[in-house]
Amino acid sequence: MTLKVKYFGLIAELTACEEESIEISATSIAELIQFLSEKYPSLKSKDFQIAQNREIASIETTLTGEEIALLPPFSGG
Amino acid sequence: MTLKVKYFGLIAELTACEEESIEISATSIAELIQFLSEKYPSLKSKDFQIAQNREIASIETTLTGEEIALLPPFSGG
Amino acid sequence: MNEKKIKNVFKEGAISSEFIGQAIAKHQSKTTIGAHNIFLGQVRTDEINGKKVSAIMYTAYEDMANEKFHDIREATFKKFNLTCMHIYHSLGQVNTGEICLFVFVSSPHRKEVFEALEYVVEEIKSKAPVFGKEFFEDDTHQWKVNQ
Amino acid sequence: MNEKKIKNVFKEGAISSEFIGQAIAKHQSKTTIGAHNIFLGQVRTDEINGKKVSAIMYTAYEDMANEKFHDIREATFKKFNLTCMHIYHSLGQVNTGEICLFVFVSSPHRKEVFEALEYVVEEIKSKAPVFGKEFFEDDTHQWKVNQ
Repeated sequence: MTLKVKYFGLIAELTACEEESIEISATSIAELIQFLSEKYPSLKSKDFQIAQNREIASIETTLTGEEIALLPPFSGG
Repeated sequence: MTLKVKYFGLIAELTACEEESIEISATSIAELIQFLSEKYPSLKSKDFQIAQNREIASIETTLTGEEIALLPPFSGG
Repeated sequence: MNEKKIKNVFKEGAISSEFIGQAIAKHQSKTTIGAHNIFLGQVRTDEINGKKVSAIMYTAYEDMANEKFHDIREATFKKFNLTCMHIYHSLGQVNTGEICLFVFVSSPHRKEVFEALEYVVEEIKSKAPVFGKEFFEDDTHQWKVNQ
Repeated sequence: MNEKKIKNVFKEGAISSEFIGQAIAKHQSKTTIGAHNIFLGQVRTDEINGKKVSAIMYTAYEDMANEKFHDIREATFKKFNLTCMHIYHSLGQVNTGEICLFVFVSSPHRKEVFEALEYVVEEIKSKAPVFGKEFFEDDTHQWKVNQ
């Protein structure tokens, strides 16, 4: 499966990238995070949420979507 | 005692007067209201508070001040 | 009564949107502020017994009202951590759609402004001797009573 | 997701006091309104480890944020009797003293606007994927976290 993965804020700073395509055989968000943590080891110590197709998703969620985002704590307003 | 009595809003409409001097021997606000209700009979059916020297005063309050006001329900804002 | 100078909160006629914009602009040099909360009272076209309100004519026991506004201000500064507070109320005629009350509170943090603003507005409604005469389109009137 | 058109709440740079004044003016033709409540978020000169914040640079997951703002708007209209609601959030650089968030709710009655405004602001803070990078006077930075 090919995923579009977006990074924001502090996370985009760590990955030095705002968006990339990832080809992966993972089926859950947990597996995707595992994969990304290997690619970007500094992710491990960071606090973030995952959105799949623009909705916050828990770690057990099955990967279905084309758009994944790694979101650090929100600080709007 | 000479009192300056002020009327506001609906009450000023009833008394057809915004301010008058009243010479009175009354010692409490209750007695003053009694006096004013005789002078302006339509006052009896109306809802109002009394302020003495710009502070809301209960009916038992002793008349001390030079400035009395009859205040209908507030409708600011 | 407090010894601080008592301000006059009353303005003749409606409070303009430009005045409100300028009041906001003046606070941009106060950089300890993180949150502003503004309440605006606007004259509503109420319909009463089939007749529509076209304007409210405000009168007030001005000396007492300014003292009460002053007391409300002092009490609010004691209760809440505010950087500043401004209150303006109209006197005279305010047409429907126009603004008759402008309350503006500012604080480093948002929680304070929400609580403080509601407190101030409720205090004004219940304690300030201000009287609104509602005019209908046919030139009859009635005296407004706050809910 | 709702079928109504999703608005873009983001504005490039600070929100000006003139813009806010004009937004207020536009509501003076809506004469069923009796109460407006406005929240403004202003960038504060926070001092962190002896260094002062000079500006915040906002970025957002714009598509998701606009969907969330839309959902917040819909939920708020369901919960409260509002006549209208407007939300604007800055993107890009906002200097200290400038305004980065403008939330504006209007209703026939005041009780509704107080509750609705606080609800909307808290929802925005917790649900909108917006990220603030705080710049210090020495050009270093840190990522802001909402309290």
